[in-house]
Order: sequence, then structure tokens, then C-alpha cells
Amino acid sequence: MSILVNEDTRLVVQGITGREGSFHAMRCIEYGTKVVAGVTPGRGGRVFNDGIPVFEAVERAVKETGANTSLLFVPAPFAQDAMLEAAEAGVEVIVCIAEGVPVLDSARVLRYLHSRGSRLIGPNCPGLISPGAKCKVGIMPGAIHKPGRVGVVSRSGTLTYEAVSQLSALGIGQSTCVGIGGDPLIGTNFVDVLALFDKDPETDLVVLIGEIGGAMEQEAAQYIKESFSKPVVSFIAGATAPPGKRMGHAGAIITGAAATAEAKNVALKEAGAHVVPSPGAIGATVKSVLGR
Amino acid sequence: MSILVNEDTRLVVQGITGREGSFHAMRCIEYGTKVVAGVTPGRGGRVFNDGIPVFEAVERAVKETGANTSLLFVPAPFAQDAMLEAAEAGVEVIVCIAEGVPVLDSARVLRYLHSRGSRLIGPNCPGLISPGAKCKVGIMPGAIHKPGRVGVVSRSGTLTYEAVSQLSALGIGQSTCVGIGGDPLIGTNFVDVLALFDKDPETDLVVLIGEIGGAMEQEAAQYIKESFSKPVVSFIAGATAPPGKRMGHAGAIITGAAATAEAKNVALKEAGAHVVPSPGAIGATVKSVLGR
Amino acid sequence: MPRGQVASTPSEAEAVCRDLGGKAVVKAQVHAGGRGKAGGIKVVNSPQEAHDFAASLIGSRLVTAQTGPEGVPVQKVLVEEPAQVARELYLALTVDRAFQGPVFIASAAGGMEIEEVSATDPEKITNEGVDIAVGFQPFQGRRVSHALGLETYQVRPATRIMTAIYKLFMDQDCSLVEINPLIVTANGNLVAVDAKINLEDDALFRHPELVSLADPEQEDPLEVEASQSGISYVKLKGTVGCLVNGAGLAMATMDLVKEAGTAPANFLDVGGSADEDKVAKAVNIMLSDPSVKRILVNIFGGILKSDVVARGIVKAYSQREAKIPLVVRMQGTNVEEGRQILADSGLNVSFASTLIEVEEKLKTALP
Amino acid sequence: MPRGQVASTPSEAEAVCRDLGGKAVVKAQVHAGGRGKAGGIKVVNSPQEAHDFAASLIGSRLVTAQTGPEGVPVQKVLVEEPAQVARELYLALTVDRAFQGPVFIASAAGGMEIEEVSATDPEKITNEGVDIAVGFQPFQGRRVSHALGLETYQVRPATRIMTAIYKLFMDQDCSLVEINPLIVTANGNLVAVDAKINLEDDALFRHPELVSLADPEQEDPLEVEASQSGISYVKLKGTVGCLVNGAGLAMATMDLVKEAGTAPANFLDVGGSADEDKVAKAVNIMLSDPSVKRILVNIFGGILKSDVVARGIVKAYSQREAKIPLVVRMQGTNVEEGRQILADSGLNVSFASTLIEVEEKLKTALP
Repeated sequence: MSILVNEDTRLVVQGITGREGSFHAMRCIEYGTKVVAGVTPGRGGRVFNDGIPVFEAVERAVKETGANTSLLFVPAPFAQDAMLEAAEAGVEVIVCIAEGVPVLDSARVLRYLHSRGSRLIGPNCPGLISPGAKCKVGIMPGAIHKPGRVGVVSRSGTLTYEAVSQLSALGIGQSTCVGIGGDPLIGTNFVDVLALFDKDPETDLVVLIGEIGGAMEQEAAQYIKESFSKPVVSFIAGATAPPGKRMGHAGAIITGAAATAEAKNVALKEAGAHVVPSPGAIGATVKSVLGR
Repeated sequence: MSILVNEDTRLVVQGITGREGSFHAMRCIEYGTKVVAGVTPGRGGRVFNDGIPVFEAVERAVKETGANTSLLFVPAPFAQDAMLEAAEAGVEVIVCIAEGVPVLDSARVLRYLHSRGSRLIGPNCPGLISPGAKCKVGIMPGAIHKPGRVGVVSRSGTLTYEAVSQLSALGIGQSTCVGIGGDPLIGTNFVDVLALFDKDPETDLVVLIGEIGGAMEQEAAQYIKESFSKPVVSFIAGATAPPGKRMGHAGAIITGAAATAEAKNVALKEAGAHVVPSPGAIGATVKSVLGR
Repeated sequence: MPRGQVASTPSEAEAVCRDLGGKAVVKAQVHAGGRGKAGGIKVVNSPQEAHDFAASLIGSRLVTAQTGPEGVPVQKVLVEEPAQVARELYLALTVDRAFQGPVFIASAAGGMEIEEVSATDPEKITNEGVDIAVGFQPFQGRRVSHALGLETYQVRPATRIMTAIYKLFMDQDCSLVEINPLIVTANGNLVAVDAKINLEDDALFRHPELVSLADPEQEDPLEVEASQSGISYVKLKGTVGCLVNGAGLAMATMDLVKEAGTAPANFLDVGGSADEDKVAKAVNIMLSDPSVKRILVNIFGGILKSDVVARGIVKAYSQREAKIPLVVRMQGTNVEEGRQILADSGLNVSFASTLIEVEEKLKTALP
Repeated sequence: MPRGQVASTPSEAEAVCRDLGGKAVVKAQVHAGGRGKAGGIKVVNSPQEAHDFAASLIGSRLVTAQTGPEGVPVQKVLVEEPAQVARELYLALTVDRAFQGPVFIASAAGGMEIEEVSATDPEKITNEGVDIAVGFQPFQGRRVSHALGLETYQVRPATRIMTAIYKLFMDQDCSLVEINPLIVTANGNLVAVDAKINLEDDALFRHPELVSLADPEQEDPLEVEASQSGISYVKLKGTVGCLVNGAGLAMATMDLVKEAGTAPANFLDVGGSADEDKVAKAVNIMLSDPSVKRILVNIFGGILKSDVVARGIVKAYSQREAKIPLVVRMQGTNVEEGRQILADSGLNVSFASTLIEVEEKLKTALP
């Protein structure tokens, strides 16, 4: 098993005819993902990669192909529209890759999702992958992953690839890797993903990769302490970041004491997580915790 | 028993220090309603009728007096604010008397209530009364009512009083009378109230008083046909109203075939309701249906 | 929008038509839909023709499906350049009761009344509800555009029009924004030929700048007078004037009059908090209507006291020295006092206690 | 808002002060909070004093808690009438992560930095979240007003201020609107003395008219240059320049540099879709920083190919004839080709395969 994406995932790619969309749709197909449809307004009726129908609207894609998951390659200014379109069409998992979505657009989308059944991953995230199910819904390099029993959840993209490749190099496979995104407002947070991993019988341990900004890691620590039953290995990026300066991600900015890496590490340690001090040691720490 | 308001109703009156608010708060108290608090911004700290505390905010009234129902005497321009304040404070039943609430204000309030537990009655309604529980939350003349086992639900004010007095004159008492309001957008519709009456063991029959405009009576007919287990006596006002003209109530306007009294009567008859042709015969029809 | 100008005289219309190159569309400027059908719009092929058509309109009354039989006065015409029309579409935004929010209504059958299309070809109508929590979205614009059969390159301008309509609707508290027809020109452009905007009366307090735009001349003078006194009044075609408190009871009273074999002369809700003067005003309005032969008073008093109603009636009758007979049914507070006042007034009053009695009185005393 | 005017010269400031009656508050006009504490605001009691204080500010650089150590240049001052202050309040609107929407932050401790109040007296701060589905409501204005200890007659003006802030925030896509202090004058009026508005960069595409208001002079020139090329760059105080793809990995790389016993000279995320020129630009920016003694390249290639990165590095180095040594770790696509290009370039490069190796290389090769 795995969480969020698996063998039953039927993917529609929004923006499939664009440069980025078509490139990554191909990589997902190559990895084994069931890409059943594409959507590009104005390009409905085309066929992608010799067999995947392109629709004008997500609604049609869902009706005609049974798509249940959407991967958005839509520029940030149009992401609100595309996310709402997917949610309104009843897509269950919506993955928004775009960086630079205006925060009030995200606020509107999240407000809309309150009363809907859809789950949003992102924005500003690499997506998610379940190697055992050969299902990749995102932009991560598929080859570094390995099927296995460690869950990964992270606010970052390349830092997650780094962690995954450390794991794979040590022969430790992953159940699902979820990039939740680097924006201040995101659809799915650490606690949401931890709760899913907790119930997943095929996940033994979770690697949690946080960063400066906000207090989401403290909420995760609280949850780990009170309700989470599996070991957690954590790394928080940005111990050397100065206060008040945005470190790339819109969400990575120290605006108060809780937002520092130090405060987050303290909370996680106190909750029983295995806190990794240096990013090079994530894999080794997991190996040692699993070995116990 | 009764529906929506009963012995457990703890009423807060919003706008209690105004002319209308204080007049009707007194009438409710005289009838037996447990009026536990008043709210008038800027008048917090006063005492109404020798013992009822007046608060600045509904939130305080709920916290300090356990109010669970609110009756609003707030002018239409301020009704949106007052309704949202009550909903946010966790009031379970919110009754808005005001006529002339802008329809987009009602739309906003209803959108807000989607994701909340509060129920709105009105706007533009006389409120509701459960004579057996000595609980009146509205502006209807209490004296015409009589405890009993007939439920009344109506879009109108005085026409409901007319129907109730016909019933009482024949010795037929009421379980609860609900005025749902004459606006095009209202918080609680016929189907909502019918569903509550269906489950109420102390209601034997329901009098439904509709009028021209919209298709709410047809929805009620559909529900009666499919799910409602008790006899219904119905009267639809406005058989002689011309199309395209607003008959007093913002919602009473014939804008299409479904909005006519005739279409509504046909639907109700077809659903098995006892359709009363003349408003003078409501009481007599109920008596004859009950007598069978 | 096409180029054009408003003209108040036939010669102005002629001049504008000449400026536009000699061909134009001349439209009566009135607050009512259905102008085209009623002969209020004409394509003219010369300035002279513009002059003549304007002359036939200005100063006349235009009767459309949406006006009363008296019609509305035409004081100005709009002279516009004609468009080469490929298709006519219908696009409107209104608040939908079932959806509980703003809903776009679109149809490829433009130029027709939407009610008519709805009755004959309901499948030709698309409804698109907008969630006010997030506002109108471009994907909805695409969906409506496709339903209207627009081409890909027309989707963006169509969406822009809908976005603008939505913003106008929400910002100005409209009850209706309607573009009919929205034409697709021969070269594929979208042009709003005729637009109608209804403001919501209840929200006018938020838009004091718009209140002055109301044009009372376009409405029935008795209705305007009533509305200024806070009385809901609608003129009807019968002979029995009805004075009632409450809109539902007022409609039911009209129905009762019909059941009695005659017909109501009006809908009239005097409201729950009326005083003597307001009642007198209401009676006065009915007495000014020459078709009123009898007056039926049906008051279910709660807040409104019967003696107040009675005094108001007597006041209006004595001011006008009116003789028209009354059927009076009052229930509630101070009924005896009210009856006494009327009995002592010398007016021709017959009393009833129940609606059944009212019906009988109306039957027996047909004028 | 108090009366006042912007002045670009000391004598202009003197004249404005005279117009205001001889007493005024002179404020440095810079894009940074914390001006008051940093000596950028002064109450002056004569036009001469206004002249002298303006002279000391204009042309100087102001260093506040929110600027870098270099500060920001002052080119203008604002000269305003002084208010009789009874109380100083704090009021701001920002997007809260946990609430997932706009939240008002209010405190009776105005004039202070909110972070400071939050650390010492958190109970003095009120948060009021706004549901964007319905917008800011008057009852929320009353609640905040009460929390601020305002009198009943001040609730309405305070609510009006909050309503205006909310509208500004939503209409202009702000990330922060802050009034600090919001003063209560001796006669009970509310006056916004100092306001700060931050626009959200990501939403500027919706507000082209606001883009021109940005004042690059107020920012670090290298950061401006990077930002114009789509590179995320933040200048830091160490000596190891860091070229990384991805913000998280870039922060982790900085942390690694620290673990190795030295310090990063910058945060730099070149992005996932960089080409040769963008990489060269990024390297160039680091080479222009005199404190950079070494450069660490840490690229986890997915879309970004190692050979492209290598060519970009070589290009920048050869343009500048730079000699600064490099530690290079590249993983992903075309790694061998990339290493070969660097190995053939003649640059002083040491390669690492893992982060552990990077750490070792940094330790053994301290400058």
C-alpha cells in the first residue's frame, strides 16, 4: 500500500500541451503512472502521446476517463482557476506544482475546499510518488526512488531528492514521498500526511523535512507526541538563515521565535523525533533507527 | 414535543434596546419564552426588564447566559453583520425578522452557514412559536395560538395568523408554527421544516402556506410525494397575481411557469396534499382531514 | 459597444445618423425589455429615415411585454452604427433562489425573451452558478462560451465580458444584468447591443449615487405615490379595492375576491406598523382609482390596531367626500372600538368576522 | 491622516513646518519599519529645527532593525503636524498561515515592534481572522475595538479604518498593511501616524500600475540584480558562496557549510529550469561579492543538467578571469559530462559525490 497515489490513481494533467506539462507528463508515463487524460483550454480534441485524449475542461476529462487525480502545470497567475476547476469537477487529489501563486489565491482555493471533498497538495511543490505502485504524480526524478517502507514528507523539492537518494543508496526504499510545498498557505500539511502514514500498514518510519517559517513543524511535533505511532526522523533546513529575509520559498522566512530551525528542532526532539543535525546524515540516521 | 424552539430554548434578542426589539422582547417574555440576554452594541452593561443582561456582543451573551437561539430586531442594512455575528458565536437557531435585507447579503450569510452548524429562519419572516412549550420566538400575536398537534409552515406573516386563528377557532391546536419568510433567499425552506415535522411524534398533520414565486412549493411537493409520512393541507396565495409584478414580498413574483399558484397547486395535489382553493377554508379542510 | 449617441429630437437623430455614415439602428430609450418586438428598434438606411422613425417614437408611449397596457413614454432615442450580425446570443446574471447565489444564464437564442426560450427550448439554456466565496472563475467563462458555441479565440473576450458583468453585479448590488442580444459580428467580434441593468431596491442604501438614476416617469404614478409612502401597491384590472396588512394575506384576499366572483382592483399591503395617516394614504390611493367600485378591508391586527385603521379610513373618505361602499373585516387588537368608529362614521360599511363571511358579503353585494 | 507634505530639501522642510504653524513631526521617507527607533522620526518645535533635522537625514543612510547593516538611503522627508497623543495603538492585517486567510493583529501597545510585544506580552495582542467568503464584518470591528479598550464613540471610526484596510489589502493583494502607531488623540480622534504597506510580489502581475512604485534603491544591489534574472539570492556574512538549485537544498547547503566550521556568503537558488546564462549570472553575482573566498556548487539535477551548470560556471569564471576555488557536487543528469567540462577548464575544482564528502572537502580546504 501507499498513501494518496497508488495503482488506482487515474491522472489528468492540466496544461499537458505546454512545454513543462508535456515533458513531465511523459516522465510520469515512463515511470508507470496511469495518465488517462490531459486538459488544455483551446486544445480540446488533440491526442497526447498517441493515445491520451486532451480535453477542453477537467469536467469532461473526469466524465470520459474517470480521472481522479490531477497534476497541474499551469502558470501561477492561472493556478487558482485551474485548482478550482479540478475541485469543482470532483477530482480527489489535486497537485499544484506552480511556484508564485498569490497567497490570496491560495486562500480562496482553500476556503472553497473547506466544503468540498478534494485534497490539494501544494502549491509550490514537487508532487508525490509511490514507488511500489509505480505511480509518480510530480516532477521528481523517478530513478532515485526505490520501493520500500519509509514515508517521506517535505516542504522542499531538491532537498527531498537529496534525502531520498541517501535512503536509496543505503538500500532503504520508500512507500510514498510527499512534497507538501514551500508556500505559506498549502492544501495539505505535515499533520495531514502523518495521519495518513500512521494508518498505512506498509509504512514503518517517516522522514519529515521541514524548514524555517511558520509553526507547522511544531504542530507536527504536537501530533507526533500525542497520536503518532511510528518513528520519525526529521531535518529542518535553515539553521543559518537570518531573520526577516525570505529564503527562496515564499514560506521560508523567520518572522518570530517559533519560525526558527532551532525552535522546530527543540519541539521535534521533545516529541521523540530523531532530529538530524546535518543534511548529509538523513539516510544514515534512518538506517540506524530502523536497525534498532 | 415541537420543532426548533421548545422548553430548552434560551433566547438572546439582538437589538433589544430598540423600539421594536424591546416591544417584542416583552411580548415573548409574557408568552413564556426564556429570554436570557439582549445584545445592543454600545449598550452593553444595561439591564432589560429588571433582570435580563444586555451585552455588547453575541459571543458574550452566549458565553455568559448559554443562549442557543437568537431573535434579530436589526434594521435590514445591518442584518448581515448581526446574522454572521450570531452564527460565529455558535447560536443554533437564528431568526431574522427584518424585511429588505439585500439579497446578496443573504447569499453571503447562507454561504457562510454552509460550513457551520447554525440554522437561519428568515429573513423577512414572523419567526416561530411552539404553543405547548410556551415558547414564542417572533412577532406573531401569541394569543391566537393553541397547543396542539398541527404543524404550520408558511412564507407569509399575517396569512399564517389567519390560518392559525381558523385552526384555533375550530379547537385545533398547533405543535409549532414556522414562518420561513417571504424573501427569495431564505435560510430554511419548506423541505427543511417538513423533514423536522416528519420526525416530530407530536405533529400529526402539516399546514403548508405557499405563495407565487420560485419553485420551493414544487420541491416540497416532491419531498411530500417521496418521503413525507403525514397528511398535508396546503394553500398557495397569489392565484390572481399578474406575472412580472412583485407582490409585496421580494420573493413573490411570477417569473416563469413554475412560479404561478396554479403550477404549485398542481404539483401539491399530485403529491397527495389537500389543496385548499379559498383562504377561508384552511381550518375547515384541516378539520375534515383530521376527522377521517 | 457600438458607436452611437442619444438624441432627444428627430433632427438630432438625423444628424447622428449622418455622422455614422448614413446607416444606423434607432432604439427607443425606455426602461423595459422587449423593445425590439414592440417596434421600438429599427434599422434605418438614411438620415431621413432616422428622422422619421425618431419622430414616430419621441413623445409616444411604447407598450412592450414588460410594461403595463399603458406602456411607457419615449423621450429619447439611441442612434447607433449597425453591426453585421452573424449570431445573436443571450447572456444575463441574476440571483437564483435554488442556487442561493448569482447564476449566469446564457443561450444561443439571443434576441428572444429568455422566458420564451425557457418554455420552448429549455435545453438551449445554460446556467452557471458562481460561488461568491471565490468569485467568477475563467473556467466557468470557458464552459459558458462552449455552451454558446463560441470559437476558441472568442472565449477570452467572452470571459472578459462575464467577469465584468460579475464585478458590476456584485459591486453595485444588481438584481439583473442582461445583455440581449450579445451579437457575434460577421468578423467574429462580440458586441453587446442591448443591455439592461436592474438594481436591487433593498441595497440602494449602499449606492446613494445610483438613486438619482431612477426614472419615476417610467412607472405607474399611483404605484410611485404608494411606494414613496412605504405602501406596497400594484394596480390590477378589477373593481374591488383591497386594503390589507401583510403581503401573503393581501394576495390571499385578492384570491378571495376572485372566488366571490368579482376581481381585485389592486394588491395593497399597508404594512404592520402603519399609523392613521398611512392607512388614510392607502385608502386615498384606492379612491383615486376610477375603476374601484367597492373597498374591502382585511386587517389581521397584531401590532396594527383596528381603531387606527378605522380612523384612517374615515379620514380619507371624509377628505374626498367618498361614497364607495366598504366591506370590513378586522381581527385582533381593539376590534370593537374600530367597528364602532366605522359604524358611527355614516359610511356605507358592512362588517364581516371571518373570510367566509367576507366572501358571502362580496357575493351578496355585487355592485 | 494628519496634514503634511513631503520635502526633498532642508529648506522645503523648513517652509512646510512654518506653514504648519511652527511645530511638526519630521519623518525619513524610507521603505522600512522601525524608523522611529532608528532616529528617523523627530518632533521639532521650530522651522529651523525642521531644517536642521531634515539636513541631517537627507542624503544619509538610515539603518533600522529591518534594513541590512548598510541601511537605506534617505532622499525625502515627510513633515506633518504633530498630534496630541493620548494613546498609541498597533493595527495590522496580514495573511496567517494557520488561519489560512487574512488576520487582523491589534495591540494596545502601539509604537513598539509587534514581535517584541508578542515575545513579552502576548496577551496584549488580539487576532481577528476574516472569512474571505463574506469579508470583514462590523461585529469584528467592534470586537477588536473593545480589545483595544476604545470608547463606544470610537468603535465606528475604528471599524471604518479596519474596513478600509481590509478593502485595500484584498484589492491590491497586499502581504501586510500596518498602522503603527494608530494614535488616539487627546480629544479622542483616531489618527494613523505611520503606515506601511507591503505588496505581494507574486500578485504584482495583477497590479501593473503598482510595479513602478517599487524603489530598487532601497534594496541590496546584488539582490536586485539577482531578482531581475529570476534568481533567489540573499547576501549573508560568511565567505563560502553557495550555488544551489532549490530553496530547501540551498538552506540545507548553508547549514552544511556551517557544520563544516565556516559560514555561507549567501543563499542562492538558481531554480529548476536555469540555462547556461542564468547559471553564469548566478556565479557572476557571487564573484562580484568581495567577501566570497570559495564557491560551493550543490546541484541535484532533475531538469537542470550538470553539463549546463558546468558550462555556466566556466563562462562566468572566464569572463572575470576569476581564480576562486570551487567545491562541486552535482548529482543527476549528465554528471560525467559536467565533471569533464570543469576538469578540462583549468579552474581550481575539487569534486564531491555526497554531502558528507562536501563537508569533508570544506573542512580540509579552509581558506
